[in-house]
Amino acid sequence: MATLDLGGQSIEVDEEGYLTNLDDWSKELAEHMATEDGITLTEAHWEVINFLRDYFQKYQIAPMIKILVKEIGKTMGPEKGNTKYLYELYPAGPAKQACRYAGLPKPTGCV
Amino acid sequence: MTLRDSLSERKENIIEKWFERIIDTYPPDTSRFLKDQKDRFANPVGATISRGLEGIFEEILKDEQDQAKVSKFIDNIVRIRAVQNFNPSQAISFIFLLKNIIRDELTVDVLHNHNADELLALESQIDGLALTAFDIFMNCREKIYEIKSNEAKDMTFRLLQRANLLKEKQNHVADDMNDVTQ
Amino acid sequence: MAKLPKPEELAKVDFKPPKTGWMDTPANLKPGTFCWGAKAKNLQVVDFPNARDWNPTEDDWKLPKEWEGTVLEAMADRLSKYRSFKLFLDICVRCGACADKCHFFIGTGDPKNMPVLRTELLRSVYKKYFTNSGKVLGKLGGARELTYDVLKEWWYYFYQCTECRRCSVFCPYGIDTAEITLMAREFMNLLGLNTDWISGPVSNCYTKGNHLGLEPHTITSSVEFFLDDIETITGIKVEPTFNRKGAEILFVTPSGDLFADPGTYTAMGYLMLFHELGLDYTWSTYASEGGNFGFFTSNEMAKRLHYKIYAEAKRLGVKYIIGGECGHMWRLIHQYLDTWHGPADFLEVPRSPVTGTVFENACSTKMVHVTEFTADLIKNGKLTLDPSRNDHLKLTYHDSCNTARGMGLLEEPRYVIRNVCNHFYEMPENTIREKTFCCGSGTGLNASENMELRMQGGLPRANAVKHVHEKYGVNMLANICAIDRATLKASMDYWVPAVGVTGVHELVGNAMVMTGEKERTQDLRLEPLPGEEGNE
Amino acid sequence: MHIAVPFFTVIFLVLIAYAGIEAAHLHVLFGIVIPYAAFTVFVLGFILRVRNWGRSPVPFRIPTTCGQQKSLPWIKASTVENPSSTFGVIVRMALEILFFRSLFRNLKTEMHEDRVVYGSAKWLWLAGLAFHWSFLIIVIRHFRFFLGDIPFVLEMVEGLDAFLQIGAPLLYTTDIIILGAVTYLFLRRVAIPQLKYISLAADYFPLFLIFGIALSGVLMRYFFKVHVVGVKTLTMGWLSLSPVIPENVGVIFYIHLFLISVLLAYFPFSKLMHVGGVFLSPTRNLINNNRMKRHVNPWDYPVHVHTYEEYEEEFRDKMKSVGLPVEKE
Repeated sequence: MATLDLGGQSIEVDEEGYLTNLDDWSKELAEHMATEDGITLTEAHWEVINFLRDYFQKYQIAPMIKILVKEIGKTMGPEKGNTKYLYELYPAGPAKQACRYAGLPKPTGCV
Repeated sequence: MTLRDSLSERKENIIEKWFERIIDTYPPDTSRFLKDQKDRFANPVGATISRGLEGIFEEILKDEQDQAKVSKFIDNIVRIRAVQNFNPSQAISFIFLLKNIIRDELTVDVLHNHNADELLALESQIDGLALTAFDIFMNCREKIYEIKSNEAKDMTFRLLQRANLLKEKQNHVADDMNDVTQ
Repeated sequence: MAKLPKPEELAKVDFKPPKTGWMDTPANLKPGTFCWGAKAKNLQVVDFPNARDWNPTEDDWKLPKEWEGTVLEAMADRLSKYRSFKLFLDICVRCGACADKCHFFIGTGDPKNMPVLRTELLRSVYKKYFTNSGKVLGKLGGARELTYDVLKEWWYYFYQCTECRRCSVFCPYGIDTAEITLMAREFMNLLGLNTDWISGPVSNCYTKGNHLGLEPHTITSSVEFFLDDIETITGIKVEPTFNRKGAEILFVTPSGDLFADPGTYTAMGYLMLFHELGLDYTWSTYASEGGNFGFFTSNEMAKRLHYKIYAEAKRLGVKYIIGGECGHMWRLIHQYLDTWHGPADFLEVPRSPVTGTVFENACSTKMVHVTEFTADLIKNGKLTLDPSRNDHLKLTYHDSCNTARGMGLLEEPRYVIRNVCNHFYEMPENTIREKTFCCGSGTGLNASENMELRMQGGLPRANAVKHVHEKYGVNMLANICAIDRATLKASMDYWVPAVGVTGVHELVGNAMVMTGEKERTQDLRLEPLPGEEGNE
Repeated sequence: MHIAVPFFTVIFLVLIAYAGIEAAHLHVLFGIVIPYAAFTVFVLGFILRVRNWGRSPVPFRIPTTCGQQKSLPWIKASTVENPSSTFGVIVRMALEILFFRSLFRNLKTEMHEDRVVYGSAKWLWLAGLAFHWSFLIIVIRHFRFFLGDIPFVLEMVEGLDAFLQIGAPLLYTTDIIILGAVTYLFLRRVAIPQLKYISLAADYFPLFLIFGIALSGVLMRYFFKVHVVGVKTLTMGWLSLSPVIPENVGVIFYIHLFLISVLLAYFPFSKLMHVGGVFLSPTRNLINNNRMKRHVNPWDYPVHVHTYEEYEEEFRDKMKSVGLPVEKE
């Protein structure tokens, strides 16, 4: 099992860097992951991460992007409800990068 | 007689040898299948290689090569080798094989016709093809990694574009996507 | 100066052909060609043995003690339970007719991907322990012991078979490698040797009702999302029901259609069609999966997962069931469901409420394929169709292995396609219908970590698509399978980037003129319809 | 190794028979005891083997469908390739067994670069068919040795077989065909690397053995001219269960007979049992009427399932929150 080192504490992640145990998530961890990718998390980033975590809390799955875009638009104003905005925040792709920071698992099955 | 004339004359011979040598880079059990199965749908690997080589060679024979065409033929071959557990040097080495074959075939002609300079030019040209092949190989591998790493996202990729359609022009997104994937 | 290798040498490096016979050539797990091992938590959910986290690339696979005994015992058991298994191990004459029929052999060139040899991997062990000739003659008789290396080889190659049954079509005795792979996977599952990509959906499907793990409120919210889009496109508000008792029909489809593109557009197509017909039907959040990744582990697990379809039909008191577009779902419904959970005598023989057609061919199972249902509607003139709305598409059709070779559903989807699209071109004859090539990612091989394998296995199919793309300008590949929709997209993206992937009912949704709809300017993907491109 | 061992085994078998007759004069052993024993092993072995397969049930109906299913009345169903009736299955099996339908599928002419190309598998189909049919005809011809009066049908078969009217005794075409076909089937295994890779001793042994049998038969008929009346005395003697060893039957006959005995005894334990197995293949001999008629699995057993009640128990609040109906409030 791969692990991720955070302040002396080692946290299990799977083969692709997703958290094995979703309870291991913390704000520090998200910041740590982002730093490794060369990103400083701003308030705007946190809005998305929080949305993802809320969504996951509610549905136990990462949202489809179309939902993410639409919902962000609804809650944070239409000027933020577009892909470009999300891409500026998460250059490696909001679904992938933001989900990883938010501690969400990757989906499996016929997807 | 120019070098190109000699090449033209021995076209079939050269292509055949070239094909055989490439096929020999596969295990023997496989190579026989690749050589013998002529149905291009039952044997896409063999058929693609054989058509590709012919296409590339045809272009070499011309005075003015159509770069796009050559790239297309190389692409077809390299695209397959890029997912077949070859490392980069192995995957594109097939281009260099052509040099050897041409030397073997045409040394006598070249000496006789005094067109060594043409041979050198041709070899440089083949080197150029190898560079093209390398670019293509890298593109293919990047594509694989892109598909790989994006599959989770991919389930939403088109939606991303689509959601954006409401706001902006589509090619914007495409550009953005290129920026982040390359 | 060091001597540089010649191109010929370079080309051969690391690709040494096996000098030894196949028996003495252990499997070499190449990166990109296998899936991650199953996680402990997913195996625990369904009480599978030897649940633990493990990594296939490590030497120690953390096998249970005396695993050889477990395998051999299970093999004896299955030999006594399945004639197919016993017979197919005994009667192969190794004529080689199957050798070049497998998409994995064609794409990888790995001799162990020839169906005959894939089976021989297991047959050799069978011979050693269950036949006199094998016991006496040993290697000479094609027999070998079950060792750690052999087991690893099984794991590697039996998770490189998509159970597509193409080889079986060409075998003079009908030997079906799928039957062998199914058994091999059963044995390996007794040792906890599954893959993450299969065990995850299995565990999800068991507890939550579907592979993706969509919970009831997630399903409704996802469908609501589609309804918004349908309203945007057509101006019509569609109002489907969920878990409704007393509906006439239960509709079951793979969950991929509810949460993954382009399956979601197919789901929109169903919603629009059923609305337009005014069908008295319901979705179920419990029986929310038609597919069955359990089938990729063991017969028993498959049976456990498919239980909920009839159970839910009974609870809701429906008359019969319509099944959506899915490949292996239909092999199981057609060839297994009734045997597992029938007789479904609490249901009625399906009769289309729109046309009055009685589906005699489903009189026992009471499940109708949605393309059978729709083909009947079109034949009876019950739908107003405007195929020109699909004029921007030049289509070809990919037969899913399971509906083609495990059912024979060949003409129904074609009939539907021909009626909703104006431009339809078949791929070469050797690559369609019963000879169709697998997408390369069936039986739970559609992960991302084995992408190279998927691309190699998908090459024969993609190559045929490429042919019609170049010849006729085909730009869309239709199919009736959720795995196809999910995986052919990646395959097209790599091999024929100009070709998209669609379900058949997405095309129906586009072409169908709905009562009271506004003038459509967008297709189901919210892209402008032909002729509307400038009006953005 | 896989080729040499079976090859020398067959040579060795020939030598045994030769030595047994010429040196040890074991005529009774080779002419009576071994043939009886081999025949018994063959019959019993064959029956037991088929019974053994028959003992394993067919839990699921899993035909490989190779054509359009029977569904809506206006869609033309493929009644043989995807049979929905017993008759369809019979025709499908007959085509399979008599004409090797599935192997024939390989036989597609292809356009390749504007040239018509035949798949190499055509040769497999042709050689397979030639081999099996000539084998059958030769077996039928041998009935002459076991029948008092030769029935007309048999004479007709012999007549057709000898239609070339060459030589004396007349040359049987099947003799040539079987030697040619076996040779082809052997060369194919050696020449095609894929096949060589998958071939085992068990694949070469029957080929060598059958070649030996056919060759000894040919030598006996055309070259060494065995005393036919003597042979018939022996064969009829077997039938009457009071066999006598005739005089003056050459050693070549005993070699031929011994190789046949080995083949018979080997048969039930080998892949040659495909002769019986092909009839039992569940992907071919079942009707594709799964949705019309329930198939019963004799060893079916109940399994653990996740019931709706358990499901609702876990998700009730979530279901209620979006207005889904629930059983228990």
